[in-house]
Amino acid sequence: MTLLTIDWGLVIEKLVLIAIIITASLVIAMYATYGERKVAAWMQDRRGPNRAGPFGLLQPLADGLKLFFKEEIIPNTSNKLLFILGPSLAMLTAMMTCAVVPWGDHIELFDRKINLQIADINVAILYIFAVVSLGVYGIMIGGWASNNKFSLMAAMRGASQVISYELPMGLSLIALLMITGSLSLREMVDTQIAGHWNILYQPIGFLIFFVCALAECNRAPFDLPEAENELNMGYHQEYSSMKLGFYLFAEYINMFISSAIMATLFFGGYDVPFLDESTLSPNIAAVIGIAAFLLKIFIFIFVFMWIRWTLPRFRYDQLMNLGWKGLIPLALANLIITGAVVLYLQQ
Amino acid sequence: MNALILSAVFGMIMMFCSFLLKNKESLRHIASVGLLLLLIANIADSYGKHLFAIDTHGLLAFSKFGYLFNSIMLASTLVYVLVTGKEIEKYGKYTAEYFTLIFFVLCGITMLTCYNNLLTLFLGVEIMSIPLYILTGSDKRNMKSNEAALKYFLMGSFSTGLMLMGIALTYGGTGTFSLTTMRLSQGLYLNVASFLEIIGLLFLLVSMAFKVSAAPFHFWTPDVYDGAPSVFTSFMATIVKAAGFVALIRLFDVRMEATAKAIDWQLLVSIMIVATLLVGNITAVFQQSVKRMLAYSSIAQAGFMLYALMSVNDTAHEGLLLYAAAYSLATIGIFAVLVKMKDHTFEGYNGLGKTQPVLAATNTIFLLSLAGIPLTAGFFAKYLMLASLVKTGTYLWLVIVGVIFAAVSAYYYFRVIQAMYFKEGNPETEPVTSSFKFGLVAVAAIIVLLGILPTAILNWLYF
Amino acid sequence: MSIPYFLLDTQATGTTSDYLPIAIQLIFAVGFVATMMVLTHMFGPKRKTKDKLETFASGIETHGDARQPMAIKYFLVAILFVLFDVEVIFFYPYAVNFKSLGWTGFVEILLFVGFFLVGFIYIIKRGALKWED
Amino acid sequence: MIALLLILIPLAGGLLTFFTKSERDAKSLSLFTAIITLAVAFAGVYDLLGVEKNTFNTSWLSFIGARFSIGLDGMGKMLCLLTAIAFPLVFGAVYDNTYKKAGTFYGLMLLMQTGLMGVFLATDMLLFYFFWEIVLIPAYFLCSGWGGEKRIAVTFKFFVYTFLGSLLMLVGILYLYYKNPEHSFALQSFYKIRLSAGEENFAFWLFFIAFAIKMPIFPFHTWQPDTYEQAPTAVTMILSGVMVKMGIFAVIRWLVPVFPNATVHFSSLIIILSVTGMLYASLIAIRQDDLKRLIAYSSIAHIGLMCAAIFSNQQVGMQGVIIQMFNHGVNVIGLWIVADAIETQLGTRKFSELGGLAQKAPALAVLLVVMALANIALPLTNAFVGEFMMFNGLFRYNIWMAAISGVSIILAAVYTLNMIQKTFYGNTSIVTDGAVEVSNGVKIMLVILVIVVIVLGVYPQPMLQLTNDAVQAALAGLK
Amino acid sequence: MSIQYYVALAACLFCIGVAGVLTRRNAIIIFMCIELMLNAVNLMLVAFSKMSPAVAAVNSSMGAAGTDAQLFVFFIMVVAAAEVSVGLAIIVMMYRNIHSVDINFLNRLKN
Repeated sequence: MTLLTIDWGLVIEKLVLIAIIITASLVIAMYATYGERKVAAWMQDRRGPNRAGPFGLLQPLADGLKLFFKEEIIPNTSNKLLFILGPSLAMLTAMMTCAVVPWGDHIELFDRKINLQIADINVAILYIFAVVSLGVYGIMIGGWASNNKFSLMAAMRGASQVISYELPMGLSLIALLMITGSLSLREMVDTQIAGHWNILYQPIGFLIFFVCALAECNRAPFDLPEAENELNMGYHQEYSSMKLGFYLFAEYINMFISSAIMATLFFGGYDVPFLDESTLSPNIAAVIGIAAFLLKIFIFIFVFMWIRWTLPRFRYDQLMNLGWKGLIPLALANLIITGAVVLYLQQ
Repeated sequence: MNALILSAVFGMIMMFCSFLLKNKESLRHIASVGLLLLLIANIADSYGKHLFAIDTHGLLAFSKFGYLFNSIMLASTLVYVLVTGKEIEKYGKYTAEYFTLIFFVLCGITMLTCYNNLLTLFLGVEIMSIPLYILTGSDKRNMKSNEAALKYFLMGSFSTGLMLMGIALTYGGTGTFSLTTMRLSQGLYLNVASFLEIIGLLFLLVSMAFKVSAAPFHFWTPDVYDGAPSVFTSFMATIVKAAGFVALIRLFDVRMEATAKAIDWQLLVSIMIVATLLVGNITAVFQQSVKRMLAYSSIAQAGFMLYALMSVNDTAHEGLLLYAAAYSLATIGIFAVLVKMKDHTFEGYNGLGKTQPVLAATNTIFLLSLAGIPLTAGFFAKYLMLASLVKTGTYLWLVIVGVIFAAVSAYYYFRVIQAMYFKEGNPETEPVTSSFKFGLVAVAAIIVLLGILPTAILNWLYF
Repeated sequence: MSIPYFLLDTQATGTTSDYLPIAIQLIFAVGFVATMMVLTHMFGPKRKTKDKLETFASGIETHGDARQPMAIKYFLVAILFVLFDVEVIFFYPYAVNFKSLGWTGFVEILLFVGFFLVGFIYIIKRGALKWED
Repeated sequence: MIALLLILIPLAGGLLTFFTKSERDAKSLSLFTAIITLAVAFAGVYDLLGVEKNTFNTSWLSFIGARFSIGLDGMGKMLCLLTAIAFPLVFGAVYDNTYKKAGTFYGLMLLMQTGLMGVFLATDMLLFYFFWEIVLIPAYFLCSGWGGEKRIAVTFKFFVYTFLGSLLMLVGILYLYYKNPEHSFALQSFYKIRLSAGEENFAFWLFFIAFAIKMPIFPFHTWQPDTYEQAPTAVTMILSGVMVKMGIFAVIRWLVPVFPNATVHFSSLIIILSVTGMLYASLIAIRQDDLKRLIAYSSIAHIGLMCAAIFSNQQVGMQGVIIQMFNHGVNVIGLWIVADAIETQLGTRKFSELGGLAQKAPALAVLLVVMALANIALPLTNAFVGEFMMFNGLFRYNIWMAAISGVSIILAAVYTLNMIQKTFYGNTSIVTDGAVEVSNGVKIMLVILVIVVIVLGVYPQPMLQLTNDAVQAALAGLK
Repeated sequence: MSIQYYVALAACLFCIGVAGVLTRRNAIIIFMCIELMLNAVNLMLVAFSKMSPAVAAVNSSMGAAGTDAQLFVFFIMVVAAAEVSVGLAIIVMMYRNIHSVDINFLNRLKN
């Protein structure tokens, strides 16, 4: 049995890594909610949360605890099993995506070379797509299980939106893949470290990807599934307690992860420009890399929030038209042009 | 290759015609012209004039047999559209789409006649089947059509699953999808891998038996043929079914001999033949509706086409070609008359000989052809099928079983003739135009011509 | 007939070990979610009333079951997604091998894009994506 | 050339007749065609244009190996002549009858003649099969379309019987074809096939069942009385006068020479069947109350004798059969003409309702008596020659069989005379009270027949010469 | 891991699918079972393409690429997608007419 001959050191190493990364992403997601409110307040010239702790820094913790200890209500007419499954699935998929993101180069500890990536698989991009597409089940199951017309409506909208934007998202990456020739995120970062950031080659691809990422996370201006003034609260309106918490949390984790992916794909990942990492010791280089990576991520998260509090919400038909009739042809055109140009230059 | 690509292209053209043209009549004309061009292109192909030079990497292998079969199928479809095209316009507003789907079905068929790889076999079967599911359900408001579509779809995709399993196992056993490579490599590990391959081939046989509705995998056929709009049943029961047999015989060509040491294909097929003939003929005898009778008769006819698989030789190939032509043309003709009838029971035909002599006369020729009476194409078709088996010198009892059932089949075919000519009645028909009559007469003439001088047409197509 | 092939052991396996961390993470995530669910269930107060357990409809009475046929549009979008997504999948192997395939591959992918567009234009023309009605 | 004409003339005439509008046109056109055919047939039979004109051979189905080859030989000449004579006679006899859709009726009749001619002319097995089946289709439509009340079911029975039989024959043909080293369907090539005993016995039955159904031989005869009764008389005349001869003809031409050993092997069985059939049919005929059924059963009896005589494998018997084929055709047509004349006039065929016709229609009575006597093969009638020779052959084969079949002759005399007595003599019934003499047309036809009957009865020599070579060919394999 | 685990798993999935198709009466569930069958085949094909000795032998002797089965899987996915779209459309159409997806309703056709 191959399982018995396993390298247990590796397992422990990975376990630690996973624990760290997941905890980190949970914490970041928590503070993203704080950040969101602060940014909103800043944009609207308010103060935002400032009571709990210094600058209200303990606010997300308080929110979390409140949700945790709230009464949990499962409506009578709902489907109990699916009602619980929905948010669990949403959370699960959110937590699974980060497995293939390279957070930094390797560090050397206890004579081990530790890759700062949970799983370096050669089809990382496909893996991300696979897991992200599962996210739609969380929405759909939750909305359907609630047996509430608003929830169901919101879930249908959400599902349609998510799957519609998955197409241009997939297409936009193809042009990128044509340049890098690999589906592995690690290799992609390596090429960017050696050469230039992909954003220079693929500005349109990035734009499409970014728009789609917004839509995938159900962020404004594409937050149709949660449009309060049309649908009360959205697909999770029957939820309470930690189940609601999971849905909300998943959204912020998704935001974090998509920022990370964008940074990886288009902005060099943990690459620090104009810095030759090979002159530094690996551990220091790794720390600098992680810091750079997190910085890029935070910038993206900020952009997400910025957009949310700046742009009005799309109408549903506008949303669908943008996705199908705007982004898909654009992505295709991008693909063809990129291909032609690359081949021409190659000659 | 010409036909394969052009049929897809014409399909797309038809697709967009639905926006450009609102006139249903002109859609039909475009489709007819398209089919004619397709036919010409295919004949040109068989004369060595290839419009497309594409390296298929051994996925497709073109042969005279394939071309000829394509020609026959395309010609039959042309005839079908010319004779019954008008009826297609009755089901909803998506006339152009129906023609599109028909073109796509043809694309699948042309692929089935030249596949040389299990991948192309699978694709051909699916390209052929999926549009048919839609066509079956095209009468959206009709419950029967809905249910037929669902049943056909479930059965069809189930058989697809079986087929894929068969392909996977064959692949595991032989290490390749390519029929050519299989043939070349069979000596290498036949002794070891044959087990997987044989299970795989069995799965393939079963799934194709579903497609061609050979017993005991026929049970969906009557319901589906009955429920589908008659005009599409006509297409399904003829051209599509014949294509299934071509696909099968191509497979048997390559693999039967190679695996014959391990499994007695002939025995298997012979059981299938007997079951198919038995079920098809005996049940057809008890039907009250002509349409249902035709459904069962199509099962029975499938039984005859299976003879080609018993004896994979030249005569079987020729016979299958002729059978496909004879059976398709005759059935298309019968359905063309059927859709004009208000009452689809046998009684509904009473006295047709008086009120619509042309319809009745041509219908008689079609029925005689199906029954395999000399002077019609059906005779040579049956003749060659039986001859191919006699040629092998084995399973002679099966030939006798075949002719006994051929005699039984005369019973239900002649019931229609009796109703038309010898019973009193005043059948109600939809208005019949003279061009429709002309079409029927032309089809009947082809059938008789094929029945007297089959070589005249076949040679012309062939050489 | 000798032993069927699939009972024999085989050549070197693929890169299954690469996926092991993912499995660990999955276990981890499932454990986390389940624990949280159980804990919150245990800690939360349980004072259920009839009103609480009813579905929420902004304060008015709820009318019937929510599981009624929805607009066909959503369904259509789902189906179209499935179709086009599968077409998109085909780009991936091409994209990875794009440079080695050269111009021939490019022409072929142009054809493929052509087919893609034919279907795409068709559904737009047919009004499958019309939401403004 | 002649041979081709014999097929083409009725075919063309038949197709033309389909499109005639009026009944008169149809009748005259068909009669005209039939007479032309007769003239051509005479030319062929007496080799007026030279022997080489009697055959025709061209390529037909190259991929199967069948050729369109036809030819007039001795036995063929005789039966072609019978066919050619029968049709004008029938057309003449029913000239006064009216048929709905006359064009179709006469057209189908002529097509049937085409098929019959083809069967008797074909020297290629597949072509033979073709014509064999082609005869069936017009016959089916004629009987179903213009027959009696129960026509549909009865005709269908007839059709399925014969169709099944011929399909079995088709299997046999295929079997022989692939056993034939020359891979040809030609008659001469078939004669050369040598099969093992098992193969021969197997294939023999495939053919024999087809022929036995057509003849018909007990126990394959059940379609026959019903069909004869229900079919329109004009068709019945052809069916019994000419069509059943197809079976006997085929046995002599295609069965006996191709399967000599099987013929010998099964001869006793078949003779027993035939003789049983004869007795059975004769006994039933005695019990009949219906004129048509009586003639039908008598026909079965006669055919049984012919079949038995063939399988006695004696030259004299065989020759007798060939002559008797012609003679029986002539006689039975005569009987049918009488039966039809009675039925059209009186509307009934039941003996119980008839009687005393001799007073009302003396000419008819005389003619019928002559025909009836010919039917029981009285000396000086044509049938005597044939029956005598057949009995001779049978006697040489097995004395007991001959004796038993001799009984059927006596029975034939019983029912025939009984029929004459009940119809023509005795008191007139309500039905026959108003009877009058038959039309001149019928009379002329009957007179012609009677002349033929007597001439051939007195001077059968030309017939015997004509058939000699056929018998030699048939028996060649046996020795 | 050796190939028999994959093959056995695929065979199990396939059998579950077949059993489901044959015993269940809900059209959607039947449909899902069919999809299960297809995916079982996908699994089997991929396993064979990587690990079947026959495949290896052909590849070494014929110089063919060993990825053909993986390619095949792509095509199966495409076809499955096409079938899904058509099949669901048919099921929806039927649901709209008879408000049920129970295939026992289909027996109506027999009469």
